Amino acid sequence: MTPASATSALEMRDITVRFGGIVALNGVSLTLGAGSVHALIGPNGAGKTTLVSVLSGERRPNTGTVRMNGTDISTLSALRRARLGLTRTYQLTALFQGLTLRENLLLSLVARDRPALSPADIFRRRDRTRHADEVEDLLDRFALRGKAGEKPAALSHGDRRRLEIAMALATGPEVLLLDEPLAGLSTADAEALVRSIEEGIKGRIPILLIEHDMDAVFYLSDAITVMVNGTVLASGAPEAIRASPEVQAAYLSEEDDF
Amino acid sequence: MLIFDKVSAGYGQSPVLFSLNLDLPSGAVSTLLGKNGMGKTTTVRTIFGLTSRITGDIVLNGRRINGLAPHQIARMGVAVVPEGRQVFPTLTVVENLIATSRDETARARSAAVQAIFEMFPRLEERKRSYANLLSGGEQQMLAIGRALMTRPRFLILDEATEGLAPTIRREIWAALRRLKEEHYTILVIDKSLKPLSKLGDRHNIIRKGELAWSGTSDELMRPDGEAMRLLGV
Amino acid sequence: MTALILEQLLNGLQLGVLLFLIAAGLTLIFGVMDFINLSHGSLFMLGAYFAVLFQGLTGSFFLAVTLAGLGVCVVGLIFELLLVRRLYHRSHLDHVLVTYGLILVANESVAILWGATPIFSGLPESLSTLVALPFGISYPVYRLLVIGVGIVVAAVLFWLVKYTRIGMRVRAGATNRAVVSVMGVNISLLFTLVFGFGAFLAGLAGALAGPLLSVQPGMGETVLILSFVVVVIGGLGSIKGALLAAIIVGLIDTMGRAFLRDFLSAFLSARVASEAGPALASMLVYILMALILFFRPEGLLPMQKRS
Amino acid sequence: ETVDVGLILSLSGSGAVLGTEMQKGADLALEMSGGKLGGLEGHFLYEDDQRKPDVGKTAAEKLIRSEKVDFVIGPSYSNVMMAVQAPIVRTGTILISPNPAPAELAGANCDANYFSIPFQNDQPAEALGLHMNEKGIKKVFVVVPNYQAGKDVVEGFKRTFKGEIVSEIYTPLEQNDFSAEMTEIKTADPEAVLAFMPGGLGVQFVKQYDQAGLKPMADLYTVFTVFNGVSLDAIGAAAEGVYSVDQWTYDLDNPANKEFVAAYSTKYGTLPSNFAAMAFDAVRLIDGAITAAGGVEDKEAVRAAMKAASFQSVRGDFAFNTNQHPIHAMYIARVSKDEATGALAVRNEGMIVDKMADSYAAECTLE
Amino acid sequence: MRSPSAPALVLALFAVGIGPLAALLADDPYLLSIFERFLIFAVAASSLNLILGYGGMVSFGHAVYLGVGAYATGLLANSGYEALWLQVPVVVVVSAIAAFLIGKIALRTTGVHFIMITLALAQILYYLAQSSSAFGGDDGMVISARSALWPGFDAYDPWQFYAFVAVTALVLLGLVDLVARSDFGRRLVATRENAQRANALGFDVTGTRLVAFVIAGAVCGLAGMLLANQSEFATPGYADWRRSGELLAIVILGGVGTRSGPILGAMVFVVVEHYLVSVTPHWPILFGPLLILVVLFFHSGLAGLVKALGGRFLAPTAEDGR
Ligand SMILES: Nc1ncnc2c1ncn2[C@@H]1O[C@H](COP(=O)(O)OP(=O)(O)OP(=O)(O)O)[C@@H](O)[C@H]1O
Ligand SMILES: Nc1ncnc2c1ncn2[C@@H]1O[C@H](COP(=O)(O)OP(=O)(O)OP(=O)(O)O)[C@@H](O)[C@H]1O
Ligand SMILES: [Mg+2]
Ligand SMILES: [Mg+2]
Repeated sequence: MTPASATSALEMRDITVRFGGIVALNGVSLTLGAGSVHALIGPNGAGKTTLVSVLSGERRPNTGTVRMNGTDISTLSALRRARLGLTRTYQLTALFQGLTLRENLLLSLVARDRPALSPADIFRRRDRTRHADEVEDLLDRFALRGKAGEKPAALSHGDRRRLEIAMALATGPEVLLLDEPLAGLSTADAEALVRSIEEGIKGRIPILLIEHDMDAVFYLSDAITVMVNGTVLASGAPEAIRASPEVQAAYLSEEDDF
Repeated sequence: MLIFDKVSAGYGQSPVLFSLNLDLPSGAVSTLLGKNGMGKTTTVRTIFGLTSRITGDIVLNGRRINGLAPHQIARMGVAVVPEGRQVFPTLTVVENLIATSRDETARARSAAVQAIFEMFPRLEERKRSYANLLSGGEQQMLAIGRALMTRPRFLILDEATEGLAPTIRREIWAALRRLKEEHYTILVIDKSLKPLSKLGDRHNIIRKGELAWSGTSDELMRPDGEAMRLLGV
Repeated sequence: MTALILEQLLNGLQLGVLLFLIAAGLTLIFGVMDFINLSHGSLFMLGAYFAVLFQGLTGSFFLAVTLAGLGVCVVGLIFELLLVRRLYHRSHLDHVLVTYGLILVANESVAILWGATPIFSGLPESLSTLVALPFGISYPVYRLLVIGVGIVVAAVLFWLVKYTRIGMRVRAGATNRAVVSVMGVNISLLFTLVFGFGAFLAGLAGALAGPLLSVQPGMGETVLILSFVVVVIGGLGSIKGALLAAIIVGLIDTMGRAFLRDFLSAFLSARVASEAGPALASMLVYILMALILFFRPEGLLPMQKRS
Repeated sequence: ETVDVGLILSLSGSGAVLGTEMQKGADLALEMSGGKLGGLEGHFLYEDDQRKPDVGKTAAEKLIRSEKVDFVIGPSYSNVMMAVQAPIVRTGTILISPNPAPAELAGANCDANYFSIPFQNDQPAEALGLHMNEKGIKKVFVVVPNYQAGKDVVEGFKRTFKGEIVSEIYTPLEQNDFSAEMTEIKTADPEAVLAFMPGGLGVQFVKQYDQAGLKPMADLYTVFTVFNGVSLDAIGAAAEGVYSVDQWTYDLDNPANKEFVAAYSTKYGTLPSNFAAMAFDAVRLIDGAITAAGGVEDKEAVRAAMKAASFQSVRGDFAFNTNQHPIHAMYIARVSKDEATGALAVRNEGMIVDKMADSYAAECTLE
Repeated sequence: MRSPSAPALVLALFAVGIGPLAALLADDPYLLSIFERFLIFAVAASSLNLILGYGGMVSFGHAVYLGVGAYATGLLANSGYEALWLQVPVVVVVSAIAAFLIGKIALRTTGVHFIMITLALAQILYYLAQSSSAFGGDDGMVISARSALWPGFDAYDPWQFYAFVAVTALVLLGLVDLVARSDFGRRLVATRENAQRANALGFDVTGTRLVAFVIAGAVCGLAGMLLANQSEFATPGYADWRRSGELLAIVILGGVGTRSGPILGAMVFVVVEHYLVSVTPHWPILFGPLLILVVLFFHSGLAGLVKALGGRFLAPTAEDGR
């Protein structure tokens, strides 16, 4: 084990993804330190979501390796990585549409036990009882109680986004990949989520945070990487990034300065 | 331009809007604010008759539009950037733009497409891509472009800046300002208050399906005013 | 031998184009509008019956074929207005059951009106001749006509779906009706018209196939399955794909029937070959479909790949 | 006292072509005898098997257990026959086949309660072989569907035919287009073609044979493919000149047949098909047997009377072999216009063989 | 909550009990064989419902296991192995293997492609049976003896045979219900609702689907064994696509993903097959509109209808069971 990997939760080397002629990621390397919040920012279409899909195993890169806690997981399927506790959220929410909120959360809690396919489960019914209390707990924490019996289709957009995050957190992740968790949340809810990440998770679980809300990014992150057009433009401590004129030009700029 | 007169509406039997009154003046930028799940999107859907409207009247340019089909309302010059993008996944970028274009000649259409590409150069680079393969932000740009292609006089943007990078967001606000100068009527739903306060003429906050507050930009931004409290900031 | 192979290739092509013609309306309604229309086969059957009816009334074959197409179009429009439009937003399974119900009604109505047994559908003299082609092949004029019509239909459909605004709107409407209508498109009217056009194509195919096949109740069902095979292995919504798939299916089927037995007897005993040959020939289309979907789960030329 | 006859026929779906013909023939027979069978009140119970063996089996149980019929006539197709034969005959009920007569039931599995009215399946093809030998036809091309009955036809033909079979083709059962086969026939250039294409397949095959311009090149000989009424109406002029081998034709010269054809034409407005004729004969067989046995109570007597075949068959001479399949004449027939009506009809061209017995009777252990 | 299982049980017992009752009242043991068919189709349909309703896998080739089960039974019986204790494991293994192979290939695809590939694979087996002269080809195969349970059991006695079918069907229906409502069943539903998310949660989507597919295949194979016994016949027609279509129709008509749907659907199907048919030969013209009306007005089929009629107690839906 190299010294670097001893402290790194997730380490990606030289990742390239091509879609036909489009090069979405071009030799990206990045290290997510254990227990740190590492923000990944960049213009639209820079390849951030694609990188998350590569890490989660949902997309095979053309080249590159991924190591998690020191072991090479490049060849593992998305399923195997999920069972190692590598959890992601989806930018375009991915919920169980036909099931109630309560069911959605329950299934996420079940996933925390990383259940394998077992013959016993074919005849057994205990998920529901085992996690009953925690489901209620989650409903309260994410202010979804009023809608517990509804299906996702009957939620407002913001509520759906909250459910998305809640489901990811419920799985008891080892490493968390958050793809624009604040998008769609009202200011108040966004602040609440930032606070709960800061208090509840930060420092315990390593997080790769993709976000266009710069206030949140600078508030939460320990390190920032800026990507443009599939390549890493800059990487470093938040203050350094904020000061970099290159980054300023490519990405940052005051929104209300129009 | 658009008036909600005691409109109650919702999904199926359960109402979400309760006797909502709204007045969106012509040629101005109005906003609709509120926490998640308060009924902003439902209001937009109700304009097009996509919810079950229970009572009240909606008046557009002096004409009652209750009961008209969505496409009839759209043809009166209303366009929307729907929440959650909802681009047409099986169409390419260009096709997404052309499909609902209101221009009748091919030349006019390609000119209009070109104008959109100037606004969002990123889209031009992806113009032959199917829309579901675009990144989140690219889809959002496409949704805005698509709405503009219908040559609206009244533009509704429901969280149109979600997922966009700061630079693009600034472009959009700038574009809206230009439209405002051309006397478009605009309704914006968004969560970034600063740009809204620079752009908007009149702000409305809804809470649990009712109009809870309405005022000017200055009133909105007053640090411990009623508005801030309602928004939970 | 070359002449034989060439003629069999021509047969395969001809069968392929005929299959495409039959599948054309289905590609439109299923592939583009995303509505599973099992009653497509019934519309095809009605086309054959209407052609017989109109030929009796008008005495002109071409007029009868056109009228049959239009007649089926009207039937299709009625279906759409009464039933189908209530189902677009429902699941595929609901489509399946309702249109299965329509099959039952259509077959039985035809059986009541025309009897349960095959009826006569013939060709005018001028079309029942043979033409001499190069390599000493003489080929029925009518089959060449079918090839011609099939290619024209393919071209029209391709243009319609891919390049016209109507085509784009229909494709858009198939995935998100609400947004299309909010953009100012009268999508229900559009869908009605397109469904009617799909029915027209089914009717046309039935009218043209009548003189080759046995015109009887239920004649649409075997054809229906083959049409679905063609549409699916071509790639949903892709006209080019459907045409390609139809021709491949036509060729494979014809070549399998023509040469598989001889081919097998090169390796196997004559007895086994003559057992296995025909068995394999009838499975060939399905084996082909299974293979194509196994290696290319989205079909040959999908409209788009899923991300 | 009444006589209950159950008829299991294919009355809906693709099999209805034959089933409805048989229904017409049977109905006519009962009507002509004034609703009586052997002097007793005759009562028909129709069951539709939809050409599905399991549906046929359930229908059979209903007729035997619930309706307790005295006789069953049916079914229309051999796949259903295989499923219903054993359950019916083992209860002692008499089963009469109006059409399918698979080899198994004529040989090893023959049964005292099972009678086949029309033939044993292989017979027409066997007779055709004889006919071709006689005419000196040497090169024959054979096309049949790829299933048991198709294979039986080929076997039967080979049993008697002495010339060369240039090619034998088995086509899938659900086939719409025969152009590949037509090309093969053209290339093989045979003197004659033997085709067995039942039901809708026959309509397609004969039409496409004509369209491919093959009729002048090679004579088309068929078995179970073209028949009067629906089949010829659907094929039209394309059928003209096609040969068929049958145990019966509508123009056979005997009083029973004349009476049948006249009554049938009056009632239904078309010439009868051989399926109608066989169903007619089946009812007549029951009628004759009850008369001879003096009622239906004594099953043994009824069976004996049936075996004696004491009725006027539309075929003229008619007798049962030991395996209760017919010994009868086979004819060569050809499609041409009926002088009286102008309609196309399968018309007799002469007898091929008289008193023909089937090839499986020896395997049957019945006395 | 364990109570919801009671109503389903009630319905199943009712389904099994109604046959003998009707036969006794009408003094007509033949009625039993209609109810046998009903039970057999209920089992086949409920196995399809497991993958279709709970797993979202629209198999258009499910009848193939009816065929596999029937032929396996027939071949055993005709070679002298009539003992049930021998036939059952063979049928289960053979149809499970068939389902495993078909599933392994078909599960690479989803949606309409899955429909078509299951159809294709089933058709291949269908043609295999149809052209195999060893099994009787298209004419089918007569089965010389029904399964033997124990000495003294008379499989040809209507009452005893009905009892055999009824008990087997009850066990199988219960089994399918148990699986559908187990923890496994709940994960199966998750894969139906969003495979991507289910995978990301660490549920083995492909494995879960395959297991469900194999269970459904084996249960349907046993239905095929019953069908073979009942009709004493095996025919390629059992595996025909039309038969698969009928099974689909039964499930959709009854209510996809509902616990009682397949039973209600099979009941209507058999009633139509036997009674409507005797009312008029043009029965489809009545049955077709019935299907259409049910779909248009009752979102979850007959189960939905029963529920709408206030029979919520009798026909709890899948959701209720959770
Ligand atoms: N499956 C695909 N096929 C083709 N192109 C793709 C595919 N997926 C993504 N792309 C393209 O790759 C580029 C990177 O996409 P990605 O979603 O990673 O961007 P992103 O950085 O997450 O952007 P955003 O901030 O807008 O979400 C985009 O230009 C997109 O159009
Ligand atoms: N399809 C639906 N069926 C039933 N209820 C719905 C449906 N869509 C929304 N609702 C409910 O209506 C209420 C208002 O939703 P709406 O989408 O209008 O909120 P919003 O103000 O736009 O919120 P957000 O900021 O999260 O987008 C919410 O309580 C939501 O749960
Ligand atoms: Mg992204
Ligand atoms: Mg909203």
